[in-house]
Amino acid sequence: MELSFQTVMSQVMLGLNNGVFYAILSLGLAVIFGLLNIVNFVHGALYMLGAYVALLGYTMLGPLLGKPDFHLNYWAALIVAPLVVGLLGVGVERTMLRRLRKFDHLYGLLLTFGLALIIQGVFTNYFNVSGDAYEAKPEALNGAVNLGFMMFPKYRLWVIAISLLVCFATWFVIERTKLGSYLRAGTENPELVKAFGVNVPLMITLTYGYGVALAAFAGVLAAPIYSVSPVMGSEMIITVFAVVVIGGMGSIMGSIVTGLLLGMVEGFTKVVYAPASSTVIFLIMVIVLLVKPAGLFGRES
Amino acid sequence: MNRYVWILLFVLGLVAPFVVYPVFMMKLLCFALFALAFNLLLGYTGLLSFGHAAFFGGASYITGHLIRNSGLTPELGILGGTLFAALLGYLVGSLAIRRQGIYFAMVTLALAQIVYFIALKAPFTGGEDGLQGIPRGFLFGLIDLNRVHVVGGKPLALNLYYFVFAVFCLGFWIIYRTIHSPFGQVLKGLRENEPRAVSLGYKVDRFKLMAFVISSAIAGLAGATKALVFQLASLTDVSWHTSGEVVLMTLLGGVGTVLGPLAGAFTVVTLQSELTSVGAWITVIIGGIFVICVLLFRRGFVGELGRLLKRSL
Amino acid sequence: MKTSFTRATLLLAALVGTSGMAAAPTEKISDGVVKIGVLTDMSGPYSTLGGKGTQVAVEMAVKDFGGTVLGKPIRVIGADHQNKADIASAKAGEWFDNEKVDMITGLLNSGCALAVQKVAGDKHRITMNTGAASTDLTNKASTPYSIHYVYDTYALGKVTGQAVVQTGGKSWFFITADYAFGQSLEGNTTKFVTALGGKVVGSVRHPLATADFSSYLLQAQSSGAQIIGLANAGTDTTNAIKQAREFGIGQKGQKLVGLLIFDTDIKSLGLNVAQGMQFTSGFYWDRDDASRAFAKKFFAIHKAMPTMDQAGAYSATMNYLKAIKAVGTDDPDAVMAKLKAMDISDFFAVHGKIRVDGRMVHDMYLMEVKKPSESKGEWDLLRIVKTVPGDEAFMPLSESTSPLVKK
Amino acid sequence: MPQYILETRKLSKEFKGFMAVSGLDLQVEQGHIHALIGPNGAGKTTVFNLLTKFLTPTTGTILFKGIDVTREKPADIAMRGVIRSFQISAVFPNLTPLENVRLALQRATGTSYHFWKSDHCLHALEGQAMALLESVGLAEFSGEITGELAYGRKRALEIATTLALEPELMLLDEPTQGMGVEDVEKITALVKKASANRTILMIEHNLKVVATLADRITVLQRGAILAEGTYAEVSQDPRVLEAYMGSAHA
Repeated sequence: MELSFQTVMSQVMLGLNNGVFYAILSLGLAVIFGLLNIVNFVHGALYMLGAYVALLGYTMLGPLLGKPDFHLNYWAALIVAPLVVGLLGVGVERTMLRRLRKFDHLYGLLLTFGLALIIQGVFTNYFNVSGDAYEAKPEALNGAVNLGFMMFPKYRLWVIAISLLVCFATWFVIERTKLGSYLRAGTENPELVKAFGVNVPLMITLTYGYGVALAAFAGVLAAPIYSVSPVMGSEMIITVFAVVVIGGMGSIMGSIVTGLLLGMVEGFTKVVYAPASSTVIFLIMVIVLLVKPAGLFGRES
Repeated sequence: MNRYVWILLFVLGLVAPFVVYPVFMMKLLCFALFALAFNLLLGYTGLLSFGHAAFFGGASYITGHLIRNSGLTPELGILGGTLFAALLGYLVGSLAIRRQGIYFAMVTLALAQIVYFIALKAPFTGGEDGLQGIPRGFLFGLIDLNRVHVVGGKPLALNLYYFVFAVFCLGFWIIYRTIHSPFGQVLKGLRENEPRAVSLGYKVDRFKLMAFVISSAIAGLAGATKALVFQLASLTDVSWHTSGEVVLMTLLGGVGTVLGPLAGAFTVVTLQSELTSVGAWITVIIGGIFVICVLLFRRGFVGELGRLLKRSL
Repeated sequence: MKTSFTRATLLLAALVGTSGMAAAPTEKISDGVVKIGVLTDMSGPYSTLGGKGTQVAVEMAVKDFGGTVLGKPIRVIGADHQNKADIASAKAGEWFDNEKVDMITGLLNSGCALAVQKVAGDKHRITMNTGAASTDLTNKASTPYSIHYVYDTYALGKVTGQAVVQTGGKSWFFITADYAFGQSLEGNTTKFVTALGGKVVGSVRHPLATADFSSYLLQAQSSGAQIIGLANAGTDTTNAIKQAREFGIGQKGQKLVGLLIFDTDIKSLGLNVAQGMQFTSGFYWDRDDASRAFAKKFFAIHKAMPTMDQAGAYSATMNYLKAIKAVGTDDPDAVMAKLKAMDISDFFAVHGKIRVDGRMVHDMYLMEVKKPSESKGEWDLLRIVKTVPGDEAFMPLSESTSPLVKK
Repeated sequence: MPQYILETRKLSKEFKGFMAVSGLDLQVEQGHIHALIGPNGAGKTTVFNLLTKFLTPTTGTILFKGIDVTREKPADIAMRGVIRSFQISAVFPNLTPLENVRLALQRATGTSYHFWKSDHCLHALEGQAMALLESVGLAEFSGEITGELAYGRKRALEIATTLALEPELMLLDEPTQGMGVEDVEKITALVKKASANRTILMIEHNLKVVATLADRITVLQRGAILAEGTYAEVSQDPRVLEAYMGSAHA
């Protein structure tokens, strides 16, 4: 396939589309790693859970409540799913992760790995592994827009726009506001921040909740594009880890920019040598870590 | 540790095929050896490799290829696979030891993913069907590893079993010796306090790399033997799930104990084999074990037992 | 671990001097029971189209047969091979050696199927594969004890490829899963497409379990090919179809063709998305009265209509038991000889015949997905466009590389 | 002209625009106990890290016995006989004190890469290790778990481990930090004892210890030398009094 302007631009758009998913998921991981020093392996499973909240809210919630005509619509799911998953995250942090804080962060990784297996296993038991369609895509987002070089589905444009908005809003809050400065200070010197009268444990809990809510949000965004399946997260998580590591663990802007960039790199690989498209990110990761040990945007310690 | 415990374990190993299904027992020995090799790094050097499947599975492919397509005898095939794993370990190790902690784990994971990709694409690996139908052949050209003895009406592959048991004992002995050697003492030191080990004049990178190579070679030995037992090498063996499984085995049994990986491998392999009728619940059960283990007994079975008995096992 | 330790020591004593294979069984039914093992993917990506449903079908067959054969009981056991060849091979070996399993069916996933078929061949036990697609199973990997019952990549590629070219789909672009199964499907289809004067203008190989197909679809679109052939399976196929619809690909001029699709995939896509697609299947529940009757009974238990794998497992079990009854023993050699001599005609197969290489040859069907307006029920998804006789659909013996075929 | 065992010339270290150490010319005389003092953030520990190569200097050279060692690696420096301690106790917590010391003694045996040998061959070192533990008063604790020892004993163990390597130059980073009066006296005596036939460069906050032990004192401020001399000279220096001692003496 020759690389015409049209091809390049189309692939840039598709790459961006994949990239925003990486960005929003790796952003959540970066926030959690930055504050809790935990490699949150369960992130992929919570992304899947977000998609399922949307799906089940649409298909099963009504009958469950005795009102068969009730469907949780897409817009409501965008709010409800992150809330549900965020609350679950709060529970996990309160009951389990908190108890591991004084141990090697290896244990946090292993615990969340176990949680991921549990969630994925439960859903595999009750739902179709080959995936179910989420039919609640809003009318307004149906159809495609002519971008000049390609017809691009409206829904994907919306995904790109809202994801970028959420990513940069998160970045702004953490890097540019007082709340964010407490968060950052809380990671480096919890005692000092406590002295300012800030409830540090609560702050940590809420941060974890927010991080996983981001994953659920991405899950809802993904539901109308991909099949909603119990394994959708486990396929994603390893790649997203690589994104976080390349960006520099804990770096907010790093994870956003790297997510977008790698989405595009992957997109181009699909054109040049498609079989390597799921491996190319790991190759980049090895190279980056050898040249820049702390990742592209990480600080050397 | 008590000599009688060793003798008991050895005798158990000898009579096992008459009690337990031999193929199951051989799988167990292979995974136990794999976990032992992994534990040399995690437990005795303090390095978490998240890509050890690359050595296990890589050796398994090379051994399969050598025996099936180059007509080598089984012991030479296994030797070839082990050497390959050692070489691969040297390459991966030299890159990974330049980083620490979670980055170390991530570099090993990334390199293992690349090995996975090669295993998928290389012409001799059979893609996702795997390298099938590896002949077991004649050990040293003399002993037929396919020979089946019928005992009490049951066909038992005893030649193969005792060969695998011997390989296991050899691997176990190498690991045990390494842990309890002057070299092992330095490894423990750098696990405990790396800067201090440096300030005492130890070139820690060399020690780490050597430990990495020994660990990957023994992981390779385990994978190579497994290829002979199952007569196949498959993508599962090089996938990151297998890397995760060996972490689970080690953690469950007890990181940094000699017998822990054995106990952990025993538990996980038994669960996998006994729970084949519960469908996806197996994932839930294994996940649950992870969680309980991390929350309640981080030292693992053997580690907790050792604490109760106040001795290192 | 099921035997006690004392028994083990006795066995150890008995070991002295014993060697070689066991003597041929003197009784008609070895061990006084016929055991059928269902070894398949019960939790992974293929569990919807096989999985528990396959075991349900086998249990139904045993019940319908009467629960006993030659006066001895029939037992069914099931296990999940988790799509891992080593687990499959170990489980099969254990079943044969310890559980005295006589026949294994199911075996979705070619890697597992090849491994189990090898173990079974070495131990002289029967496998009746209803799930895997690889043509290797009846070629270089075939054994005197292996049967490939439902479909393979050759038949899928041939039936679909020829039908599409004959109706004008001359130029093809393949979106292929980058593994042996996908490549074999693409290769087989290409052969028949080019033989009829069609041409392949391009192809792209994607990694297994790809979430986003839009890049590949766009490449297919700009290739200008009339037909976009999906040489993949499961989630990969459904995602590709869904996203094609999203980008408006496959509606004007270009047409999407799936090479391996199960009813359950169409169910998960919905008719809205899948309508008009063509593919090949070895079975459809709504084919005739016999198939409908079976499907109704199956649905009552499993809450889903049978796929070709599940229906095939019923048929395989039933015919295996019939063969035992006919020859009066469960001796594998005698049963295999009978199975290869029988005519297999039931709700599943029409004019079925098991060839010397283990290939069960039966009619295959070119299916088309109905429009939503044509569907009269939840499972009213497909129509049979064309019935292709088995001898035309499957690889002829003359092309076979099976060691069992004398040339 | 006195003989310098260690010398730095225009040694500087910059962290992202901040000069932690700038143009340091430090001379340590053979056989001295040389103290490095200064207020928090003066760059003392950074100097140690530069001398032992845990950090790479931005500019400048380091000479050990007249040889340029600026580009060498941490382990190389240690091999030359420069052994350091750390600000927080540097022990191997899950090994016994005996094993801690033995690990240091082991290096000289040249068997450290021998993974095929039994560690029984290390038993030969145990007499020597016990003697060292004895000398720091830890003989009765030789079989305990080091991590469970009291803080002062850990510091003592650290000195024993360091001594095991027969260093020509010992670098001690705040050996008495966080100790009670009694422990401070013990450690002071220990350092004095250890100083026989060797040179010691120490960072120390406790001026009483410095006054007792140091032959020569260098006062650092903002990464540069503020004053240098004997305790008597330095303590009379008005700049030092102003910057540092005024408050400390009060």
